[in-house]
Amino acid sequence: GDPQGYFDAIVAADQKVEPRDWMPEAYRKTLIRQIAQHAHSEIIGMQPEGNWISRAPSLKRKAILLAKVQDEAGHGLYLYAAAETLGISRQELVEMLIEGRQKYSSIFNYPTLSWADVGAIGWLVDGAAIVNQVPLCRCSYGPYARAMIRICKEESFHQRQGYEILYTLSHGTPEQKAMAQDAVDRWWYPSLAMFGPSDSDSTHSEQSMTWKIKRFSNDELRQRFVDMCVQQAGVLDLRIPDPDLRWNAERGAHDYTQPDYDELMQVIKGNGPCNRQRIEHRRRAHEEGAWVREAAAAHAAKKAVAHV
Amino acid sequence: GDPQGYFDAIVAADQKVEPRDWMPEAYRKTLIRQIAQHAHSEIIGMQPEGNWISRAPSLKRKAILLAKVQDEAGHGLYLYAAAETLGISRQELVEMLIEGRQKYSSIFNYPTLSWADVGAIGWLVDGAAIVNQVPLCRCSYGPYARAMIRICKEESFHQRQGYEILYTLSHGTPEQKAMAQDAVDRWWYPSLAMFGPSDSDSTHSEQSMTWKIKRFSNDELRQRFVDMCVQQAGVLDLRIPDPDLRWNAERGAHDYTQPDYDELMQVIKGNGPCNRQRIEHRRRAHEEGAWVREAAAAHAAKKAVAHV
Amino acid sequence: MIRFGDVLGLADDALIAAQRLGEWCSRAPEMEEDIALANIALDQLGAARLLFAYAGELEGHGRSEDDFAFLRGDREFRNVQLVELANGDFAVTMAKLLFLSAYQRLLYDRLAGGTDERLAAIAAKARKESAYHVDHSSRWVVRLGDGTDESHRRMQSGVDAVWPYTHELFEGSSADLREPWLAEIDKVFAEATLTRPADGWAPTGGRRGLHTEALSRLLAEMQVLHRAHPGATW
Amino acid sequence: MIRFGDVLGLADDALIAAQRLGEWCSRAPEMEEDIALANIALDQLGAARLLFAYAGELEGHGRSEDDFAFLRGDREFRNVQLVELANGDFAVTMAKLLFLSAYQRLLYDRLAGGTDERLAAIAAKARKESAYHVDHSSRWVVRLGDGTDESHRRMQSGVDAVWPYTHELFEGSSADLREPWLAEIDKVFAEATLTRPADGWAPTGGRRGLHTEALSRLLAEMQVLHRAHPGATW
Repeated sequence: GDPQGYFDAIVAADQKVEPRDWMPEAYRKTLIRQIAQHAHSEIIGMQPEGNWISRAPSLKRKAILLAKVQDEAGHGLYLYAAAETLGISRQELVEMLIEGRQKYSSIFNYPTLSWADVGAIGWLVDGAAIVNQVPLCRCSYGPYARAMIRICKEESFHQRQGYEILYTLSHGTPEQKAMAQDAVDRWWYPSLAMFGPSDSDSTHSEQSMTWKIKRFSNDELRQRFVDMCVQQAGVLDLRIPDPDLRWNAERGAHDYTQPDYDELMQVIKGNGPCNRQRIEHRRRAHEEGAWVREAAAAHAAKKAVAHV
Repeated sequence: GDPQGYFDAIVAADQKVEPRDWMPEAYRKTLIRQIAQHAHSEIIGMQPEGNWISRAPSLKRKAILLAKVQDEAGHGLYLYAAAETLGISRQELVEMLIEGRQKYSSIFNYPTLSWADVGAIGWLVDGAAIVNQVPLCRCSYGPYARAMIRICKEESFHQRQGYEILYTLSHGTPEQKAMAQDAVDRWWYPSLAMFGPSDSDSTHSEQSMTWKIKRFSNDELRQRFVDMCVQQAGVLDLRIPDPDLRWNAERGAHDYTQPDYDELMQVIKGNGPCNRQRIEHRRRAHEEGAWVREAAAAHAAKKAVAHV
Repeated sequence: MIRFGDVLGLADDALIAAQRLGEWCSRAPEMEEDIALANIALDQLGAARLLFAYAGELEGHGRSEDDFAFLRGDREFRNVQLVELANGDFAVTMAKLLFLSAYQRLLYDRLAGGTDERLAAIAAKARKESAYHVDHSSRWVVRLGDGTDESHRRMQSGVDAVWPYTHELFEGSSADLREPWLAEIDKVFAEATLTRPADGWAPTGGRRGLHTEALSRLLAEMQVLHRAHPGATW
Repeated sequence: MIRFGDVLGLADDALIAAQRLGEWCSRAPEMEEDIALANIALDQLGAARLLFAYAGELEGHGRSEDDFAFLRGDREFRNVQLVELANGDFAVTMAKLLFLSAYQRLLYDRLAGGTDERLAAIAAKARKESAYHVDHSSRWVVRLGDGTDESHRRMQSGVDAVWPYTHELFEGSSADLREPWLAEIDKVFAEATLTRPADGWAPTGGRRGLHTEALSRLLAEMQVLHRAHPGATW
C-alpha cells in the first residue's frame, strides 16, 4: 500500500496513529520533541512547588501538595513512556534535558517566593496547562492522546486545589490576601506566555495543525484562558494585574495586554530567573543517584544469573 | 651539668621551663597530651555554640556570639602553637583528634538545644574552665602558662556574657525564664564533671602536682566552682538542680551532689550524645578543605620558585 | 491503658519521618523512587494526622493536629531521635526507613488487636501501609547491600551510623518487640550481605523531649509559615 | 540626596552577607580561615547595624535594627541577590566576597566623601574594613586560581556561577562604579590566571524585593527565635 496515503487518511478521519503504524519522519520528530518537552516540564515542575512542601502551613495542605508533586512525577513517567513508543529511550531524553538540548516549559523558570505561589501555580499555571492540553486529548497520536486524557483529569483537580488555596488566602487575614495578590501579580503574565508567541510569530504551528497534533492557535487558546480567568478572579476577589483588561462586546471576549514576548524569548534562551538553578538541581539529583541505579542494575544482573 | 637536677630546681623555684630546656620525657608527653586536649576542646567547642550563630535572637547577640566563637578558634591556635614548642606539629595533633586518638573536653559532647544553652555554656562551662585554668597561668611550662594568661582573660569576658544572657532571660518573659532554667538543669552536672573524676579515682594527678602542671585537686576545684555558682545563681534567680545543695558552716563550703561519674566515663569512652557528630563535623571540614590547603601550598611553592 | 503521651509519641514519629521523606521530593535517584518516597511520606503524614486527632481527644484541651504540629517547640516533641536524623545519602534514608517501619508494623499489629478501639482502627489501617514501607525499604537495602562494591560500602556505613538510634524504639512498653524486630532485620541483612552492628552506644531522650540539634532546625523550617500568621486559616 | 531605601539596601547587603559568612563557622578549610571569615562576618554585621540605625532615623517610624533584621519578610528585603546565594564551596564563597567587597569599597569611598555626614562617617569606617575584605578574598582567588588544577577548575567555575549576579550591583546610581570595579577584578583575574566570564544573563530584582528562593529559607532560620517570642528582650 501507500503508507503516506494511509497515514493521511487516518489523520483526516480523526482516527489514531499507533506506534506500529508507518508515520512521516517529521511527524515522529515533532511528536518526540513535543512529548519530551511536556515530560520534562512535569519533572522540572516538581521543583518550584516542591520548594514549599517542607513549609506548608497546615498538615492538610502539606498532604495535598505532596500528592500533587507526586502526580507530576507520575505524569512525567506516562509521558516518557509515550515518547518511548516513538523509538527513543527515557535515558536519552533525560540526558538531553540535563544538557539543555531539549526544553521544558519556561514557566518553571520563575521562583516560588511565597506559599501563595503554590496557589497561583495551581490556578493559573495548571489552568493554562489544561487549556493547552484538553485539545491534545484528541491528538492524532494514540499513546500521547491517551496519556493526556489521564493527565488532564488530574490537572483539573490540581487547578481546583490551587484555586482553593487562593480563595482561602484572599478571604483570610490582610497579610494573606496581600500574599495572594502578590502571587497573582507575578504569575499572570508568565502564565499568558505559556501559550507561546503570538500566532504571527509562531513556527511549527501550521504543520502541527495539519497533523492534528495542534488544534487551536496560540492566540485562540490564550484568549480562552483569559476569559476563563476573569470570571474566576472575580469570585476570588483578586485583581488581574492588567489595567487594560475589559470586556469587548463586539468580539464577545476580553481585550487584554499581551505578555512581554521579549522576556519570554529571554527565558526560553536560558535567561529566566531560575533556568540554571532548575537544571543544576535536576543534574545533581541524577548524578547523585547514579550509584543507586548502578547498584540496582548490578543486583538485578546477579539475580538473573542465579535464575539461569 | 645534671639536666634533671636543673629541671627539678627550676620547677621547685616556681620558675618557667622553656622549650630549649631539657625536660623529662614523661613531662613532655604529659604536657603534649594536656595542651593538645585543651586545644582540641577549643576547636570542638566552636560547634555547640556555633549551632546558634545563625539563629541568635538579636543582632547584638549575634555579633557577641560570633566574636566569642572566633575567640575559641584563636585559643585553639595559641594552644596548638604552645604544643608545637614541645616538638609535635599541628597537623599531627589534628589527625590524632579526628582519629579519636586524643580527647577533648567531654562537655562539648552535649547538644545545645536552645538559645539559653549559649548562656549556660558561658556561665557554667566557661566558668568551670576558668576555675580549672586560672592555676594553669602559673604552670611550670612557660609557653603554656603564657597562653593561659591570655586565654583566661578572654574566658572571663565570655563567662560574663553568658551570665548576661541568662540574666536577661531569667528576667524576661515566662517562656524565656523557663528556657534559662531548662538550660541550667541540663548543663549543671556535666559542668561539675568537667573537673574530672573525684580525687580518689583520678590518675595522673600526683605527678602533675609535683611538676606544677596541676596545682589543685579535682575536688578542690569543683568545690570552688560550686561555691562561686551558688552565689551567682541567686542573682540570676535560677535554681541549681540539686536538692541537696546547702551551706555547710563547718566546712565553710557548700555540700552538693556529685555528678554521675559513670555517665562521665561513658561520654569519655565516646558514648555521649554528640561525640560522633562532633568528630564527624570536624573530619568533614578538614577533608572538604583539603583541596584549598593543597592549592595554597602549590601556589606558595610556585611563588618561591619564581623568587629564586 | 493507652496514655496521651504514647499516642503523641507515635504521631510525632510519623510526622517527623514524613517531613524528612518529603525533603527527597525531586531529588530521588530515580523518578519511580520520587513517587515511592512521596507515597510513603503521605502514608506517614496520614497516620500522624489520625494520631494527633486522637491525642487531642485524649488530652481534652481542644488542640488540633496543626496545634500539635506547628505550635510546639522541639522540647515538646516526643518522637524518637531516629526519625529526626538528617537524611544522609539514599542508603542512610533506606536504613532509617527499614528500622522505623519494621518497628511501626510490629507496634501497629499489636495495637490493632488491642482493647483501645479507636487506636485499633488507626493501627489496622496503618499496619498495611507499614508492611509496604518494610517491603520497599528492605528491597532497597538488599539491592544496595548486594549490589556494587560502592553501594555495599555505603549501605553498611548507613546501617552502622543509624543502628545506635534503634535502641530507643524499644524502650518501655515496646521492649518485647525487639526480638521479632531483630529477626526481621537479620533476615534482610542476610540477604543483603550486611553485618549487623554491635550493640553499644544507645542514644536516648526523644520520648522525654530531649532531641538532637537537628530537630529544632527541622521545626524552624516546618513551622515558619504557620507561626508567621497566628490564628490564620489555610 | 540619600534615600531610606538606598541605605536599607546597603544594610541588607551587609546583613545577609554576614549571615552567609557565619555559616562557615567551624567549617573553614583552615583554622586561620575560621578566624578570618568570622572577622569579615563581624565587620559586615557591624556595618549593617550602623546602617539600620541610620535607616530607622531616615524612615522616622521608630524601627530598630532588630525590627529591620527580624521582622521583615523576604519581599521587604532590599539586598542584591548576590549575597543571598548559597555559600557553595570555598571558591564560590571567595568569588562572592571579592565581587561584593570590591563594590562595597568603591561605594563606601564615594559615600565617605559625600555630603551626607552621617553616612560619610559610617562609610569612612566601613571602607577600611572593605579594603581588608578585598585583600583577603583576592589573595584567595589568586591562590586558588593559580594553585592546583583542581583549585583552578573550582575557582573558574565559582566565578562563572556568580558572575551574572554582579550586574545587579551596578544598577541605578552606582552604574559608574562598574568601570573601576572591573579594573580591580581584571587585575585579580590576571594574577589568578582566570578568565572573565562573558556578560549576558543579568538576574535582578533584589533591590525591589524580588529574591531567589534561597532568601526566604535563610530568613526562616535567622528569624525563628526572635519571632517565636514577640516583644521579648534578649
